[in-house]
Amino acid sequence: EEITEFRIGVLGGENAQDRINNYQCLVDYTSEALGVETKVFAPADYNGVIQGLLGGTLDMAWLGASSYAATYLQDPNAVEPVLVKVNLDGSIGYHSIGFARKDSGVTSLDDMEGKVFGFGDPNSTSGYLIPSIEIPQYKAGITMESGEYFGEVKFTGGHEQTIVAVNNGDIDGGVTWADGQGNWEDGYNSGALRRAVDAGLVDMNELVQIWKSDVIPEGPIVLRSALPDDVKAKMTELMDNLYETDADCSYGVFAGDNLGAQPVTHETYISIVEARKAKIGG
Amino acid sequence: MTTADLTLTKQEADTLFRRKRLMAFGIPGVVTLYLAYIFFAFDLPGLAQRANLDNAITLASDSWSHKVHVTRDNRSGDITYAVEGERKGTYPDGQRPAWVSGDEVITIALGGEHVVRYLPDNRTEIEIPGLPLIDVQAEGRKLTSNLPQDLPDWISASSRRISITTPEGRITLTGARTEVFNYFPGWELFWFTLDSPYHGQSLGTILFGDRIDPARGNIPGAVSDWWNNAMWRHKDVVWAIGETILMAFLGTMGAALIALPLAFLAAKRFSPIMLLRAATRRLFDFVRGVDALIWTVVLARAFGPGPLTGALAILITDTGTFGKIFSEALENVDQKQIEGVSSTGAKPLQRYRFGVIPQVVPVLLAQILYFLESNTRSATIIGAITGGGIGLMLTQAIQTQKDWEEVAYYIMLIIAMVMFMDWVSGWLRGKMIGRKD
Amino acid sequence: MLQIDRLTKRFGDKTAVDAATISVDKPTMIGIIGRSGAGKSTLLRMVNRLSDASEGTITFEGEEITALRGAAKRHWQSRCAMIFQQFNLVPRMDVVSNVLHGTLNRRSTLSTMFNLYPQSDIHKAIEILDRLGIAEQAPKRAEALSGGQQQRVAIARALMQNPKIILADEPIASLDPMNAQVVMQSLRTIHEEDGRMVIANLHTLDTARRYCDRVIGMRDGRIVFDGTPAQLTTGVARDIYGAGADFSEAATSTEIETLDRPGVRARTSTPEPVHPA
Amino acid sequence: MLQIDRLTKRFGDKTAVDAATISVDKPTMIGIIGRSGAGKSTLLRMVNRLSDASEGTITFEGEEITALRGAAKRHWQSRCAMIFQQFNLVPRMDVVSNVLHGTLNRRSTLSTMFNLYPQSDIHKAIEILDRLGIAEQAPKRAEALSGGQQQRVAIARALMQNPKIILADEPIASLDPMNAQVVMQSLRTIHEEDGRMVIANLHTLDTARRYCDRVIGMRDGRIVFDGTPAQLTTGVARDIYGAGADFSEAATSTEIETLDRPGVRARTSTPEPVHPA
Amino acid sequence: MSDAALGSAPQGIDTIQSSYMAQVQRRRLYGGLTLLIFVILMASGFNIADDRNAGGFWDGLHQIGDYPAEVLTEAWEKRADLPALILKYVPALVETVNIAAVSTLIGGMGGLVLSLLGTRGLAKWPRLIPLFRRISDIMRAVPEIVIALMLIFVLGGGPVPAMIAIAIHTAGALGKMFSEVAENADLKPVEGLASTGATWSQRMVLGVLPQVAPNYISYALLRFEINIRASAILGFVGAGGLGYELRNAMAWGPGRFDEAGAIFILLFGTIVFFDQVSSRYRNRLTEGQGQ
Ligand SMILES: Nc1ncnc2c1ncn2[C@@H]1O[C@H](COP(=O)(O)OP(=O)(O)OP(=O)(O)O)[C@@H](O)[C@H]1O
Ligand SMILES: Nc1ncnc2c1ncn2[C@@H]1O[C@H](COP(=O)(O)OP(=O)(O)OP(=O)(O)O)[C@@H](O)[C@H]1O
Ligand SMILES: [Mg+2]
Ligand SMILES: [Mg+2]
Repeated sequence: EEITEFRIGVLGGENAQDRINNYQCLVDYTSEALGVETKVFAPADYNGVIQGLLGGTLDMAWLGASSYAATYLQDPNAVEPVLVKVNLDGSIGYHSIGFARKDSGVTSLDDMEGKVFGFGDPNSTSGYLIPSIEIPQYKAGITMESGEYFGEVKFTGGHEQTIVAVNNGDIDGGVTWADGQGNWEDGYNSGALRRAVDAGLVDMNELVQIWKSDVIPEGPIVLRSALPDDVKAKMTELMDNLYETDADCSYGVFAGDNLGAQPVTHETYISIVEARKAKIGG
Repeated sequence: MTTADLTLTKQEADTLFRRKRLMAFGIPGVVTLYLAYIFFAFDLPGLAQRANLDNAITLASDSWSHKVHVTRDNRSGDITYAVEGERKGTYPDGQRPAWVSGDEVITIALGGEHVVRYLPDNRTEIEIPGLPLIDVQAEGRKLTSNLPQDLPDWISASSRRISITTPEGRITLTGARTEVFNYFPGWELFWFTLDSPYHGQSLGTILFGDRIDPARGNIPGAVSDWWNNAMWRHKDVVWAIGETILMAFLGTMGAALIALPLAFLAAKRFSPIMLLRAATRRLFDFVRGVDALIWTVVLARAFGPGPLTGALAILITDTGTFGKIFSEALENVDQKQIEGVSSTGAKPLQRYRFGVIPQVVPVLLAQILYFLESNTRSATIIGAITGGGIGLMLTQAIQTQKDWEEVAYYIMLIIAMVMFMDWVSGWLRGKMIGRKD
Repeated sequence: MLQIDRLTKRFGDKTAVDAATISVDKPTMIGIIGRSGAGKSTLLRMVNRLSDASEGTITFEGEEITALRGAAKRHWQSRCAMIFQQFNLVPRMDVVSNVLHGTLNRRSTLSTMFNLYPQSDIHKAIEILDRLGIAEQAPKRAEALSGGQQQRVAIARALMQNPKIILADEPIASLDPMNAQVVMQSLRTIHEEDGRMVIANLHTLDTARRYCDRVIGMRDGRIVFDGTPAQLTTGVARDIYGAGADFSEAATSTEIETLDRPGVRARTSTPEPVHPA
Repeated sequence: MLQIDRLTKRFGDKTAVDAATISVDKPTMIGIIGRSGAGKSTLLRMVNRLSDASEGTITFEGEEITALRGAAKRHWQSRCAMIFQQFNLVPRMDVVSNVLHGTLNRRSTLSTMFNLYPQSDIHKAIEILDRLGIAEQAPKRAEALSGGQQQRVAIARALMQNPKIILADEPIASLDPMNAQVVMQSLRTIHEEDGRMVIANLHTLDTARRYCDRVIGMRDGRIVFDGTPAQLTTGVARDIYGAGADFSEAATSTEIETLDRPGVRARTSTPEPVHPA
Repeated sequence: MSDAALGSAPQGIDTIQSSYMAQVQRRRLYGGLTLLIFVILMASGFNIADDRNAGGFWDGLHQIGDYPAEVLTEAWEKRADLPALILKYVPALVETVNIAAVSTLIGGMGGLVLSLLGTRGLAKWPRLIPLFRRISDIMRAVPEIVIALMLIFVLGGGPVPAMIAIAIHTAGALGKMFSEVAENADLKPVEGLASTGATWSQRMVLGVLPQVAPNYISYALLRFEINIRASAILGFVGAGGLGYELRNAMAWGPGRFDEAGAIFILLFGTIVFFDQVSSRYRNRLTEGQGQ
């Protein structure tokens, strides 16, 4: 079986066009390695990539853990995880961070009772899945149903939208992702908050952290299972060595400082899959 | 008329006017009530409170200006200069903006007597007219400064972070880094990024001057650098607009081609079989009712993201719409012409060709061209869902809220694109309908 | 050559044409008169096979026309041209194309779909137009022509069919007297020079008298008169039109001499109000 | 009381009214005659201030009408009612409302929008309609009325304005002779009983002669005659109409005796064709 | 007799024949070229779109049914819950319909004003006609999504940004359609009112509106139909209502496909319902009027 082109999907929501630009170097490497034309697609949301992988119109993507779980639950044989990004400190995890405006007087989840709480994308691990499971464990009586503990629970659509909505006061508190390294006032070393700070969008003096999740495993780089074995092998090797070959490219592709990728298997995500299954069904 | 009759007529007129008044007050009354209900249902009072005027101002001012970041990494001491703080806008090594000077002490003149100095050992001095010299020392995560207790609201300070916003620029300090943003009007790097040899060259020099880059001719070089501009991504933008128009064009024309024969099946005049007619009509109603939004979602699974999916979504919905419009037009054709052609012994297809088509073509063309323009707008939105075209670029740029000048640029392009398509469709309409057969 | 035998047409309860019998043995110019609703149009439409007869037969040179189906029926239509009161041209197409529609029955569907006609046909069409005095209008759209010119285009289309019979359903009812005269004259000339049979529905007595060799009167679907113009006295006309003693022949006239065209005078003495721009 | 002084109106190159000077010192019934395009309508429209004069002045009781702007102009219009050839009613509204439009100048937009006319006005409107003999039509839509009735509604609207002057621009040109007579009679009665000035454009000599105290003749924008009906001889009329020796007064007549309404006859002799459905 | 204009000698028949033949050839050439260009545009357009799409047209064709099948199967399995789910999303539906209704109302009023000010013969300030026409052109040209997204940034999410965005577009679109109707309005009643000293607004309300109202309402209903779709689609990109719920339900994937199914049904039903109702009313409004 031959392939005529190789299609990479980029998770939406984070200025996909920029990301497509950042992926240009990867496109060149891939074309060279596989000898076929390589294209990058950036659907408008996470679900777009998931549908692409399921429908066989995308060959590779870097998913979030929950998005991987969603794909797996819809078709266990659609994709296989191959690699995971390694952070600067060697870890392969990050955190979901709950935050609010300082002047709202909210300092912890206790103050959020009756207030408006915002998730990001329903397929996001840190923006929905993990907090929706862990926040109710914070104390008895918290549920994620609108109108029970929180006055209202909304989906803003993505990490950026959550940050802006909290900053604007549209919602009283929300969750987003951060690596949990570095300082709060910088918006941590990497993550959505850091990007917002860098963009001059928010002033961390005006925000407070109200909650932080356990460590969440980074999402896997997945390949479509139906791909020929040699293609899978070549791509795995290419991604594995990207940091060594071209650190700048690796920065762009993995959206920040990193130490490249390491192999990963489905076992790493079993708990997430179970969590998603319990939470959403499937 | 007798007096009694007249009185009666007067009474009738009074009643008439009472009824008319009731109507005149009733309709606006119902509308007002409805709007009042909406006022609360949409929570307008709350909205007025939440509305963020600052955002509007940021939006407005940022859309015609850009900022240059001067960043000191407090751990390494490295200083970077970057337009919009982006990697691709970073000044190459050894270059920096003209308003920065000094080696040991980096002096940043923001203009209007506002000066920031990066001193060695992570110290920073800020001079702002009307305030005493501000002195900040960064150590680990902590900041020590000589700022007084009560601060104007344009300065926000804590022991970990200080942020100063003035009309001349913005300064933020944290333990890890110190950053100055200097604002300038205009869209910087619109033509060439800093790494292009053509950056800062005048048009005259590029067109007529000596070869700037020895490896390439000036004009092809400049065009290629502009086309590949990483900041403004003209290539992607042009492709995106092309994709959007393509979606509209393919969708509209494809729908028209499919709908025309089906419309004959749905028109009472041309389709004697009632069942077939009803089935075709229900089909039209169904594909129209499902709506482009849902079609986009359904098709995205089968065809993946991209312009084809969007085009097909438009095609399917408009097949329904066109089918309905076309079959109505077919039912209204003038029988005389058909009869005239039939009376010569013309075959059925010839009857359609000469008796029907010349009559309906103007109506159909006008509709198709009208939809071409309106579908350009739909394609912008559908692109934002299915992942293609200028619509996606716009939504992404707005949602990440980084560069409002990019947003402004896309908006201008979209409006220009729609108006262009409006003009094209009007022009074609004039050309084709003004022409015979 | 043409036999119409007990031809009947019913629309529901209504009998539009009631057992009409006509026999014509040589090419003649026949006028059918009768008031509105008498069944004149229906009769002509059955002869052209635009509508089917309920009962009775039409026979032409031994062939039973009423029995024809499909291609044979269309072939008959091509030999039996029809001219309508409202011209029934394709207004958006040019004059020559309209005339060329007269050849549709002879040409293959495919070539006509793309408007491809042989050059000889095109030249012939223009010659016919010239014969009718409107060759200069050839490239114009039909809708750009005056009523009289349009009717002549319709006649040209009919001639293009090279028919044995020309049926004309009130060909001059939409025309002013000047144009009416030109059109009737053309039909007469065609009849005389080409020897074609012409059957024309006419709503005015004097036109029928002046141009026709034979006049048929219809009333309520039945043929109530069939004879020469000379036999058509005012008394007979009164019967045909079912009019009382107040019937005046002038009321049905379209002759120029007797008609003071009201529209024209009304127009000059009743100008459209002029609105400021 | 009304002075028109060298009043001129130009449309581009064309001078529609050329230095017209008229002086009226007491309420009179004036007829203006002249052939189509003579400038009659334009003159009246300037007096009502529907269009602006290019030059010259109109003065009424010492006030310069041509200089009025905005509300003052609208107030003048309310004192100087106008009746049009095509009635210019609001066809979809009922008759009483149309009559009440005569009070618009006195009422605010908002109150008229909500139909808040005072009851006294409504009753007054009915009385006026009664005076004109059409009170029964009060609740009907204006478009449902015959032409003559519509014109009387227009007169009622004019009376509702309680104007000093009534201008009538060919008020009977669209009417049949019977209705024309009723309408002219009404105008005459209003003039006589209420003492209002009436200026009417008329396109027929005999009407002007019969109903007016004074006749003004216009030709090519200029006033070429101004005198009593008696002074208006056939020779003078020929000059006004610029007609040759073949000019016959009857050609301009609308009197019942001489006019055989052509439209009616034309309709019966040219029936609509019946098309099969 | 000859119809040739006086003074110009009648053309010979040969000249007419050859000039007509030349015209026929030219027309065939242009017709052929137009057709060729169209075919090329369609074919190459399709190829480009196919090429730039992740999945190919021919590969994907047989998969069209996959997604709806998954959704419908699950919805069918859980059909017992369906009525409850539909009920659950009725408030979102009401919001979507409300957005469409309010924006049609407000946009209609805007369009009314724009059309009266931008129509020759009616305009209060005839010199400003081009200005008002430009304004309505621009309002019409801006896609709703542009305004909606910017307003979401300033006002926060919810129905109001969508409502304003759709209202602006509606005002522009109706402004154009309304003024086409108003252009054909009979000016006689307006002049009649002017002669009584009526103000501009009185002339418009009493003289023009009664004439154009049936057509205006008919166009407004058509717009309402379009706006329901627009409001659903804007919800999908962040402006509340049924679109927002649909996007989430779809994102959940299997397990919540019954919700997606319920929303599909609701949306489809609503669109078809208003479509039928409005087309019935529109026919009734415009019937009996001349074309
Ligand atoms: N398609 C039809 N369906 C029902 N009735 C029809 C149809 N065509 C004609 N008729 C009726 O048949 C009768 C004869 O109509 P026809 O048109 O033949 O009369 P005509 O003599 O041509 O009158 P006119 O002078 O009005 O054209 C009329 O009463 C007409 O209403
Ligand atoms: N708005 C206008 N623009 C240009 N020319 C006009 C305008 N109104 C009137 N005219 C011209 O001015 C001249 C006088 O017109 P006016 O309508 O006053 O004539 P009239 O005597 O009322 O004729 P009629 O009997 O036709 O009503 C005519 O030649 C007319 O064409
Ligand atoms: Mg007939
Ligand atoms: Mg006039």
